[in-house]
Amino acid sequence: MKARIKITLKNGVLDPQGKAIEGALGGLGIAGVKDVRQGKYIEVELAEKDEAKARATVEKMCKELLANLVIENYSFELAA
Amino acid sequence: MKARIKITLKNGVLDPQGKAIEGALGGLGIAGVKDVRQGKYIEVELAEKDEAKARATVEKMCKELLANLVIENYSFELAA
Amino acid sequence: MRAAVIVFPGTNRERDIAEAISDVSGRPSIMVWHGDTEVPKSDLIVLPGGFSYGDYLRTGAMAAHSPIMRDVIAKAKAGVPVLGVCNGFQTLCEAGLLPGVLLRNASLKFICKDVHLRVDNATTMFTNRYQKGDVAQVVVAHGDGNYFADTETLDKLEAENQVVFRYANSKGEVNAASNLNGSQRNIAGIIDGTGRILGMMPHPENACELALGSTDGRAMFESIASSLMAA
Amino acid sequence: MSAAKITPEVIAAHGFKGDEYPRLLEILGREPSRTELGIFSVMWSEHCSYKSSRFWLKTLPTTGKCVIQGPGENAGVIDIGDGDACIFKMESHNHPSYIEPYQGAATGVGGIMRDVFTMGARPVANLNALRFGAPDHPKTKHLVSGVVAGIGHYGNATGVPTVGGETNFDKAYNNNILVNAMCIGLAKTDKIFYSAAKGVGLPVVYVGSKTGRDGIHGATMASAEFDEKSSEKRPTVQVGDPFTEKLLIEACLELMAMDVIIAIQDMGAAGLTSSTSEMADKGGVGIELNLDLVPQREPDMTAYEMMLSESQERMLMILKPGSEPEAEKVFIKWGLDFAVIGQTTDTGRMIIKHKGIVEADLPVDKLADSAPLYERPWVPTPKAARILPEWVTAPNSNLGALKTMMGSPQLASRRWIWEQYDSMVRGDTLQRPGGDAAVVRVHGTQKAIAACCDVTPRYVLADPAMGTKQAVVETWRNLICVGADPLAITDNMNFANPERPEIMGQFVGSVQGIGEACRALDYPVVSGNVSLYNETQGVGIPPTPAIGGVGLIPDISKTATIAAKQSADLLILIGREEGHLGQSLYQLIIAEKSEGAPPPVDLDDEIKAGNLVRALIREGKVSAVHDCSDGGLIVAIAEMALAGGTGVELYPYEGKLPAHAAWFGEDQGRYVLAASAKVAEQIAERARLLGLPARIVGKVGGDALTLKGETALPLDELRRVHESWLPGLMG
Ligand SMILES: Nc1ncnc2c1ncn2[C@@H]1O[C@H](COP(=O)(O)OP(=O)(O)O)[C@@H](O)[C@H]1O
Ligand SMILES: [Mg+2]
Repeated sequence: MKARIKITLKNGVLDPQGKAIEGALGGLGIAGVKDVRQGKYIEVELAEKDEAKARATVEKMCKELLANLVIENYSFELAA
Repeated sequence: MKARIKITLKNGVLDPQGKAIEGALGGLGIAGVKDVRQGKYIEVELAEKDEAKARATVEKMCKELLANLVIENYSFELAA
Repeated sequence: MRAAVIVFPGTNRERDIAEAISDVSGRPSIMVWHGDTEVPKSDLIVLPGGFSYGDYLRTGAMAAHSPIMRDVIAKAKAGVPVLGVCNGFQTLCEAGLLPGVLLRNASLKFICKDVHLRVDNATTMFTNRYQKGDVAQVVVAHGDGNYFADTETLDKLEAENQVVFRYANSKGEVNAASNLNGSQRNIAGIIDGTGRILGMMPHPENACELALGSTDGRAMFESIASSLMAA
Repeated sequence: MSAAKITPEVIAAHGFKGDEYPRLLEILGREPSRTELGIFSVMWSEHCSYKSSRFWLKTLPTTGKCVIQGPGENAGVIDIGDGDACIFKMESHNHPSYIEPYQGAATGVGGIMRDVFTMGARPVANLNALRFGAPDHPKTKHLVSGVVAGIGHYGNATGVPTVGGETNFDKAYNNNILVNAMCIGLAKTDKIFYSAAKGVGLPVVYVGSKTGRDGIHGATMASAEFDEKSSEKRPTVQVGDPFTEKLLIEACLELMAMDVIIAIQDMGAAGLTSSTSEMADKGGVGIELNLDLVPQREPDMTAYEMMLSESQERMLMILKPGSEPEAEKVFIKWGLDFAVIGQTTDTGRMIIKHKGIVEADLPVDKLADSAPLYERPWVPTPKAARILPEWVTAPNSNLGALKTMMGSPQLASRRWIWEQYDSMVRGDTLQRPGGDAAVVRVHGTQKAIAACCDVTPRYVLADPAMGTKQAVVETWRNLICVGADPLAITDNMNFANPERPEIMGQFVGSVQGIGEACRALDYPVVSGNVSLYNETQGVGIPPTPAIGGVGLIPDISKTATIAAKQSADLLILIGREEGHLGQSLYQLIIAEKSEGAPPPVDLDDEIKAGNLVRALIREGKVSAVHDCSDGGLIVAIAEMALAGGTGVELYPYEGKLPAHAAWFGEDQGRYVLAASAKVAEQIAERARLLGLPARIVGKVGGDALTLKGETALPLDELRRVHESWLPGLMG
């Protein structure tokens, strides 16, 4: 199966990247941008065919490696 | 409106982060991982209420700044 | 020779390179603020090293879209020589003035150390004081120096003799062991088709006096000065 | 004022202990508001008030001919001649780095850099002293990679070279790592900025990043003993933005050149609270803030949150009235927030208004100096007996033991760490990491600053006074080794829970050790930092007083490195040999014991040897210099060989000590010098005239370390074990 994982900063955690991008967009003459937050998007190909098992595996990898739970949240979808 | 933008590496572009994650997952004893690709996930808050106009703006920011079309693809959804 | 050094927010090696140039040219460089819209009249435009815009999003991406870059691109197209070092190289690629892109180092770690470069093209205005095959010891200091381009582009670069520097060992051997950041074909520096725009990751400006460990970078600034004097 | 009830739980949650809260009621003559309670809780935290350590810190020598500003300001300032000043300080970010290694370490570097440039200095060098747990502890790898990446990225991105430091691995730090960051800056002696807000009716200006809810209670957390619950404190971790810091450095230095600043101070621990109260108190004025004007990152922030926020990259300034517009221009140019948020008053009170309500109304003087002062009970650390050389078994082979030790966690190369640091930016780094001390040229001059960090915790644990004396002396020696005049130190006192008399005894001994050494060496303490409660569930760290030494090299053409390159040169050992193996690395690694007293320090001998070595360097008589520290003579020689890329023939030891005690003993006050045969004899003679023993211990050359009767140790073999351990651990 394939897992599509989004990792985003928790609310209230400073996002220097997003802030800088916001500024740069202004410089490009793109107006009306109120807020930018940058996160990660990770695609993982799993050999596992069983959805429940796959879900458990992805949970584990998010918790233990992909997301820094001190400042980040994660969410994911599974697709065949 | 809010734009949820995914930026992914084109096929054939090597992905040091993805490779490293793959290796680390093995180290965590998480088996059955066939491939990992790391991209970006960017959320942009727009003042714009009109969907078509918003879409045009996001297209522009992706092409001109958020994605490097030499190596990256982008896709996005809009939500109110 | 009068050089214009572009200063972006987050640039940090502007003084290093400005002084390396003035030491050989005898003329102080003009520092140009990223917010300006025009580069003052100059014989050489320099994009220095550093972390422009914090290296956020992609290294060099935001610098490439800053106001001053529109004029840098215009002047480059009009034939004014441009030198991009480290973050400057990344910016030139993002601006489309040079092909390819610089990805995260294969190790995913920032690397600061002495490396050896093999000079593969000593006919350019930036390198004519070297001999082809010379080995130069210079410092690298980057987290994103992993040069990537598709095979066609790479083949074309090689065919047109546009690969100027490659990572090598002290004997000048170019191999996997001397490829410190995963760059395709050990590429450390390239030049554009016109021969007037050069980008490189290592820092020749920090290799111009023995007190800093090497003088091998000096020939590069002498090349530029003499080429521009002659011109 | 917000009339939220102040329950005993609330009081405890704010870290008030014993009679502290009653004392607060007495000062105010009423119950505090929530905001006032928060303000006092951070001001009275160990971190801000030094309530357990102040009494003893007062005894340190802080004056000397080179001292312009000792402890008490944001950083110490010394005179390095020609109108130049050197400004430096070391500070800990231990607990935050354990909780979130990357951000914790990064913000530690950012904080110490602000302490330095807030005084008008351009930061020119960073160093760091790191203590991690056992290499095989499950968390160690994660902590090392996060801390090193965080320190590296912050320094690299701000364009300040990271040039030195030290790193230890020891299971005693498993649950309490130490991350101490040091920053050195340069300024002109007539252009130094202080934090006293002198004058009434002056604008109080906020610059830098917006204020968010970052690190609320960070200051109280930074001095709260760890427990399982501390993971709940995680959301208080601050995130650093080196990009903004870089802009802030440039903007502040640009403004400082304009002569409009009356006082300036960074917002460190306890953010707005400590910066406002300290500036007002030092200036002897009152201060009034309108929090509606504070640039805010998040909606609906309360006065309590804004006063306690530890958002990074923020500064507070008192400007000359009328200068606001030109000052604002500078910050706009650099894309930073600029806001006038209040003014100084003659009321002597700190008044905090928010949305038209007075959230706090406090007496500035009491806020700043009514903090509790504890003379905590202490017991002296029992003296350990001296271990005689004979008691420690000899190795089968000295070179074999050397090889084992050079590949050990204690001595293996730290290259994996410092190659992640940009040590070359600004083009003045004359000696990078890898030597005894880093050397950074004062740009455009012939002089240079030398700097290093040192402490040997196992010595301090065995004898706090002697072990700390040794730490001070080792920095002094490392500075001598590059040909510098050692000038002054900063200290970072990392200890466990001071409420335990034996821990307080370690602290007291340590302070006495610093005092004794600094007085004798005319090497004053100009800044420092104390980190207590480095303890988890009753298990504390070994006493770890990290010392940062700074010296001046008057002429960069007269300096030395540890690299032995000159083939046929002889190696001369200067200094007394007692074969002291107690608490030595040999004992720890080969005999697997950690016993006895640490090597004694003889300050008179240190001075004699140091002055001689520096003279020899400046006369150009020596081709390489290294002091003997961890691992003793043979390790010093091995490090010189590796640095120079040459072999060394070791001359068999023929004295009265057991040979392994001569090779591995950690006697202090010793240097190994390389010089031509002819000069070597003169050097030995000059040492003897000073009453210092000296002998030829080896000869430079070949491609192996050799010792008669033992199998040779090829240099690349030695290099392999020395360089492979840390990459192996982290790989
Ligand atoms: N965390 C670190 N950052 C930068 N340099 C370091 C670090 N740890 C060790 N080093 C460098 O490694 C070398 C050896 O350190 P150390 O053994 O403490 O030297 P010494 O024994 O002379 O005090 C020094 O040059 C030091 O600067
Ligand atoms: Mg030393």
